Amino acid sequence: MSAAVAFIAAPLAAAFLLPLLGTRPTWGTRAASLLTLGALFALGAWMLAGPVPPHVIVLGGWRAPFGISLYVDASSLMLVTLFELLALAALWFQHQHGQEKPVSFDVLVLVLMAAGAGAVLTQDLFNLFVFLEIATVAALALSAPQTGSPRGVIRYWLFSAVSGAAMLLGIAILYSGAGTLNLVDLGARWGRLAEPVRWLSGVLILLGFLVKMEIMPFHGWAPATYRRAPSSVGLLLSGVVTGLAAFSAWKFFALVLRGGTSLPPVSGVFSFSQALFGLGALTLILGALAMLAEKDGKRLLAFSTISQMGLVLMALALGNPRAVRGALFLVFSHALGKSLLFLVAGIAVSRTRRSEWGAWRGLGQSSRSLVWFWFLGTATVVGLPLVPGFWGKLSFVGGALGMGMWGKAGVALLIAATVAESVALLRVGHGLWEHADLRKRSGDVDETSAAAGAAPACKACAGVSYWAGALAISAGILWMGLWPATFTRAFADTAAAYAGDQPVSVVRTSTDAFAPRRDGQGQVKP
Amino acid sequence: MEDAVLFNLRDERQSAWESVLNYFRKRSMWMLYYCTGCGAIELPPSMTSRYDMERFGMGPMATPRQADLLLITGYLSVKTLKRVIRSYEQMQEPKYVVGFGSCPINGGIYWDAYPVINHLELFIPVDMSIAGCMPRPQAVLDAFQKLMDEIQAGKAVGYKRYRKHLDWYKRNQDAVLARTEAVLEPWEDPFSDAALVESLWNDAPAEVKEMREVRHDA
Amino acid sequence: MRFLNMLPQLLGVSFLAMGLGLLLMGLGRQFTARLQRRVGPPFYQAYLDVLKCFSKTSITHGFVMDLGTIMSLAGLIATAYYVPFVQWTPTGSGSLVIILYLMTIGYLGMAMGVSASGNPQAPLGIARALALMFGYKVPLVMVILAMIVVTGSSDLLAIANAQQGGPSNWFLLKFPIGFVAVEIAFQAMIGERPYDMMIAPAEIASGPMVELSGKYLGLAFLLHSVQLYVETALIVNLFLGGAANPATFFGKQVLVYLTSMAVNAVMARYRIEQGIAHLWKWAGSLAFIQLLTTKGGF
Amino acid sequence: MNVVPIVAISALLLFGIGLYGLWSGRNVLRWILAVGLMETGINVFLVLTGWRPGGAVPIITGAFSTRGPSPFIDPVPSALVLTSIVIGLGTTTLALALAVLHARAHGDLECGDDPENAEVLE
Amino acid sequence: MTKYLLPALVILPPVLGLLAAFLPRLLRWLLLFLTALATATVLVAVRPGEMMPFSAALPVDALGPALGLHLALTPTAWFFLVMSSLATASFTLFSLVFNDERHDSGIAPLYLALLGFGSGVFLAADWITFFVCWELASVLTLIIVGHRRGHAFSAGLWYFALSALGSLSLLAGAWWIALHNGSFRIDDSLVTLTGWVASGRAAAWPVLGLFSLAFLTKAALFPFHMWPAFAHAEAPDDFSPFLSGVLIKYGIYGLFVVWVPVFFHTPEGAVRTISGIPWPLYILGWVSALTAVVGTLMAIFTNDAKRLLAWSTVANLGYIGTALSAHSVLGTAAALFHLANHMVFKGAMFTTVAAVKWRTGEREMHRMGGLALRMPLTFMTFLLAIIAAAGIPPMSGFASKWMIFQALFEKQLVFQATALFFASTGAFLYLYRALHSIFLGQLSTRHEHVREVPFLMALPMVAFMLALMAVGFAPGLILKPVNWVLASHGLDAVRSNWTIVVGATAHIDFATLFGVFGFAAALVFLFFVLGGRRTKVPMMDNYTSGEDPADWGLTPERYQYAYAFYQPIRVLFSRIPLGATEALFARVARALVRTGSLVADGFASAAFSTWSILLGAALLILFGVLS
Repeated sequence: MSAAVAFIAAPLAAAFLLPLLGTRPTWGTRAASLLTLGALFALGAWMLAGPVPPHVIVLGGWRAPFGISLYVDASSLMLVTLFELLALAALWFQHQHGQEKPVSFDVLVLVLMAAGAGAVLTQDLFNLFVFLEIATVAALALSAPQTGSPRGVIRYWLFSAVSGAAMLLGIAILYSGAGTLNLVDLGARWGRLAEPVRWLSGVLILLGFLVKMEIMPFHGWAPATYRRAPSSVGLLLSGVVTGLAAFSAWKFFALVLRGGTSLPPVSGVFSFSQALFGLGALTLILGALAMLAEKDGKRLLAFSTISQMGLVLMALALGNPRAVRGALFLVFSHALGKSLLFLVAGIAVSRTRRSEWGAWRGLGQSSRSLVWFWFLGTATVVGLPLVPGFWGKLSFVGGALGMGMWGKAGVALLIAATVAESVALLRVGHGLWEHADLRKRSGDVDETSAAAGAAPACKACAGVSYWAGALAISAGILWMGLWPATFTRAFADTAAAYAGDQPVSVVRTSTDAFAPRRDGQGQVKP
Repeated sequence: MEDAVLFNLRDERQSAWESVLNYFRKRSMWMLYYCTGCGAIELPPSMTSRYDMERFGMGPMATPRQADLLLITGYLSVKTLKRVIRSYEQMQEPKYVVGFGSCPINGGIYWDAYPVINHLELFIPVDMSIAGCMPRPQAVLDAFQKLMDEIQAGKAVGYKRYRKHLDWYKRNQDAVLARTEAVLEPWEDPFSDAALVESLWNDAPAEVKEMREVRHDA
Repeated sequence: MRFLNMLPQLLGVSFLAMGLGLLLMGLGRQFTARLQRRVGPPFYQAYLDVLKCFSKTSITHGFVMDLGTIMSLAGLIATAYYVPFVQWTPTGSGSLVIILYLMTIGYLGMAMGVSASGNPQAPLGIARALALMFGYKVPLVMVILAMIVVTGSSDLLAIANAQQGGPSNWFLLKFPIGFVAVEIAFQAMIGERPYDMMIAPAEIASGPMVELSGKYLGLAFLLHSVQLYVETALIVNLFLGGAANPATFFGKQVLVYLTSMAVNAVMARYRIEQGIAHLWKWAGSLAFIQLLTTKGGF
Repeated sequence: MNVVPIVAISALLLFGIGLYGLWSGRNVLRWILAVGLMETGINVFLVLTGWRPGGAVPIITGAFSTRGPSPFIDPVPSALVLTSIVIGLGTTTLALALAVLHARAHGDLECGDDPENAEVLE
Repeated sequence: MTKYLLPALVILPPVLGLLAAFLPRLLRWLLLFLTALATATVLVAVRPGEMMPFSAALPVDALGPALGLHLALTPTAWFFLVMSSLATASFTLFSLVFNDERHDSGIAPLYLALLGFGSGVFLAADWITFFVCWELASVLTLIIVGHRRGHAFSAGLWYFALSALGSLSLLAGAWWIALHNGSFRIDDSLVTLTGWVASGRAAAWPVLGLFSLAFLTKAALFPFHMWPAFAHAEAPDDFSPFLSGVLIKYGIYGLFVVWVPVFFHTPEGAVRTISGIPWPLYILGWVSALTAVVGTLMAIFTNDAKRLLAWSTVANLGYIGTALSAHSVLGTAAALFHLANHMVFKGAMFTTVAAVKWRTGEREMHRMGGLALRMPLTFMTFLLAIIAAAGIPPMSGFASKWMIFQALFEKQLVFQATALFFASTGAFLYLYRALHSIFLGQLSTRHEHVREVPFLMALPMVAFMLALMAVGFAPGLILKPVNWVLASHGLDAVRSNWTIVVGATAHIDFATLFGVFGFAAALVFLFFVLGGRRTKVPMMDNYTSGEDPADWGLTPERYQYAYAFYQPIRVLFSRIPLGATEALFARVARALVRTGSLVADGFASAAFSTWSILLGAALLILFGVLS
């Protein structure tokens, strides 16, 4: 039993215990939830500080394929630790700047964390489905607005319910054909399955992932949901929910669909990966274009997430080791960068009560940090050099160019989308920075913008506590950008392990868990 | 054909160098014609094939900066006088003024018209006047020939006179130019009063007076 | 040292250029007068004019005006040092690029000097002159390029040498279309009708020269005379095979100049954009055809 | 009598009715019911996958051999169905709560476009 | 010690920039100037061969082959660095005074960082270092240009968008090669690329295209020629010289580094030739010639001094590109030479315009005039600079233009030469117009009390003047280093000594040229002195058809012809769509935004969300069936 189980167990336990402290938020409940997350973050950091040999945890004494097993390696630990960091930042931000939320908010965040860690670590398809559903339920409940229209969230529910149903159906079909739910095992049997089973189950399960990853045309819920949800939830949605969906989708591609994940050269044969690549490309470019036209700041960020996830999907669909490494990098950099952007957007919204970015004009004049953090987030998301996104895109370009015409077209789209995205984001950043003309004329320096009648006098803005989350995330960005070596090694190892062509491979490590059965007694030990 | 009437100043001594330069000056006279009146009509025939002024090196110039010779081709009103003075002052020395016809001399047929200046030489020095109404091209050319002789002889020195007696000229000019200010009241024309003109002449410097006497003699 | 040896020659060419240029001007006026059935001024009239101008007092509107006026004539005289006179230049070089660009400094000096006068008519005229220059430079250069293609040299001395040995070797016969183009351009270069819109005395009071008086005007006259010398010599060297002796050379120059004066005498003035369009349309397309046929492709 | 086609067709019907329900209107309650029907259809199908002719209830009471065909129906789908029902319950409850929110915000259950230019709270 | 010189050149300035952010205003700018000066001093002192390359690998092999900081001082880099650092030192000295309390733009820290990344672009030995420096320089430029008003920002954004487009293409091109030869090193990839071109491999052309896109956008060649007009014009006034003088040359540097080895070292016949030069170069030649023409025409029509200079920069890059495309030793040398000259004269022009704006606050040319009387030194600098810019002897610009024409004559590229002559004549038009409108004519009453710039600001101007004259007298000053660069690429040297340059169809002794012009000037001065007495008259004492200007309420501002200066030419070109590319880009941008809003709004509608489930499911099933 590894300490990694704590990432699933501890937040769940905390979530169930937290309401015992009372349903009204007090400093006690806040401290408890923050401490839990902090402890988990510290645990992750501590584990990462030493070497993390890939290993399998067998839960409940049931060996795979009957029991549920968790696969732990450096990348998955990093991702889980990142989730804890984001959750910390989100909760901290909500406590600092947001409306007062009931304790259930903290509880839901903890549940989301547990589900996220579970989805990242698990090696069981149905378990993955369950964790995804739990994450979705938590995210749904989190994003429901206390006041105002819940239409976006209802659409979110609708999409996730239908896709969840489809995924379940797919799992059922797959199970009926393969007779197992362990991902490694499924992968071993995938090639022997009947053709209809393969495509039907593949399509239905992918539908589940695509909705969570906000891939077009399944992204319809995202903009409205992001707009209405508090920014801390937007942060969690784009950082954690899409991140875990992308990671688990990749697990499914790499382990189960292995044959179909790598784009073959164009030969008239249509494969899943080509379809997904196409969808990803569509998402990438249309998302970026939508950003150009978007007037609403939070919806802009939603489209940015959509566009980024399109890129991640493209990279995953390519299946080329470089592209996959790039995808993992992009998941990290996107989570970090987008969180920073959401933090800034959240402060802007809390000051102006408007989500149109035009209304945020001039906010940066009273607190420059807004602009700097926005700029850093933008750089991270669009991948300027020396921030993580750059390494991701660098790797992606290398991977894609090796994949024939598809890859080259993808690179061209990436270039176009990057330009559009950077223009859209920089424009908002400049809006924040710009002197609002109105104020300039009246000479009133404290007034931040026309809409900001109720803006607080921002003397405390410079305080560290005010920006604690953003500072932590920035530190992460700088570390990852300036010294990507740590991450690269982990990602490369993981990608190689999942590809199964390296000494350390998921298949081998996981099949260690099958050892008793392999030994050939033919007897299953209870 | 009417005779050109010549007015002279006292002879002035000139150096040999000056007389060499005067040769060039007389052989290359560039005109600025101030087409105030009917005299302008006499210039085209003087310039074109029939009389061909250019054979003496004379030619029209566009601006006073470039010109040597200012032609006042007809009557002058109070308004145009102002322009003439400005143009004259913008010309570079040596410069000469030629009055065409009777009007610059004594007002001609307009002598009693309220805005007309009757005596040009009260305001700028006139080196040569061509009497007649209007003088024909032959007279004009004759006058130019005479002016050339004067230049060569160093006698056409109106510009020196102007510089020397600037105060007097300016006073006269001011007296009349004051009338270019807009007035709504009916006003007395100072120059219709012969006594006033006479008083101006009385204050004139000796050289200028002498020039007037020469004219009266003629 | 070499430069010091060159000085007397430079001095000689300076006066030669001014002298011949002024003579050309005088002859041109005389010629025009004869065309108009007038007696006209004597052939030495231009000398008289210049000397008179220098004998007069003058006004200046500041040091820029002085500087520009000096620069303009200096530029043109320096150009004359590069234009072959009877297969010889004092500098030993007849680089066409130098000639084309050194002439420009003359125009720049003129333009600068007169604009510094503060009279808006002057820059107005300069703007017209420059616009016209835009028009004639292109055809001229295209024809020159055709010659460079043929002779393989951008040195005017070499080009003139290539035409030695009688009129049959003249580039006039080799580049007849180009010659017409250059003749049209030449008309504009020396600012004669129908391309005299930059002076336009009745319209913009002689444009650039509006504020020039006395010696400034004299220098402008000299500028024009050297310009005439340089430009006619250019055409003589380009098309008429240069010459073996000064008299023939000058004779050809006179011929070129009088041709253009004849056109001047019978034409009316274009408007500016008409002028440029005309130059591009006619001279330009002729020169283009010449260049295309010479080079045989792009 | 072979029950497989009957069950399979009913599962498909349930799923189809659900899909039609989604497509045919935009009432939130209708959507909730439709999704419920779809999930039920899937659950039925899931149970069907574990079924095998003559299979016994998978409760081990004595010794058996793993060699040869298994005497039991597959127990895993049943476990999955249980989990799926629980999840379905959770999401349906949540959806009902959202429906209440919708009714509060708009006064009805017709889920149209998200209103623009509204004040947004953190 | 010297081992760390190269990384110090790249890394130290950004670090100092970070430091400068916490310093008071004057110290910031002083630090900037001192850094620039130190860089220039160091670079002038070293010779290319003396410096060992530097490399520090980043242990991220999984991301790409041998990533890290790789720097090398090649002769080409040395040439570009020396020229640009000398120019930069002058610009920053100017900035030091320019940024007084009233005019402080606050960009010194960013400027400092930019110096470092700029050096990095030249020093980079691998494409990733190159890309990183290039991209960071673009970002810094975006911030510097666009940090103030909305208008300036959109200018910066134009710049950044084009630059990002180009630099990402560069990255793709570098990867394309690296996937084959496993190296990001510039020299390795060029060897590979040359091999591809030589062996007629089809991939060579897209790769070359990707590289070139980056450089062409940066160098503002057609059809990317519109950004300088926005960016250079809207940049802080004291930054524009750097932007126009130095930054835009990165594109030429890249073009030089990639194209020269590729096309000079492929065997005869490997590449299809047109008119005796490889077709890509031939196309580049026409593109550049077109750039020169369009830039010139746009400059003629503009009324904004900085915009005019920006368009002039575009035109000059057209000359450089044309020279480079002549595919000859002479042409290559001419390109480098003109580039160095352009740095100086355009720097001088932007500097003087900045000085004028510093004193008067005006940028629109028709609102100025007559300033030569108040700012004579500035005027002289501008005058010499425009003489050089118009390619008029005896200033430096003529030497390089002459070489460009010689290169074109050599290859008989006569139509390109015609286009350049056209542009060059046009250059004279707009330069005179700037000179006249700013410095000549009537002095506006608003500028009665304008004074000459202070000493420290005048210092760089004097330096520019000296440089312009020195190079005009002795082109060898630049041509000697140029020959080192050529030698490093295995090319012959241009035959020249200090003052004599031998071209293809003629040779010129520039000292003689300088001398005869001086002699002629002396002679004319003698005439001038001998002529009659002259008197100075006030500016308003003018020929006004005898009218007294005061009577008509004519003020000096109104008695100035500077607006719509070349209206006839404008009329002439009214039917030629000069702004077409600009309009096209704008239309594309609008179309993109419209598509974007379609996407954004379309998916926002409620109807779509239920539909998209069905649609998406159908889509996926289709994929599944197909697979």
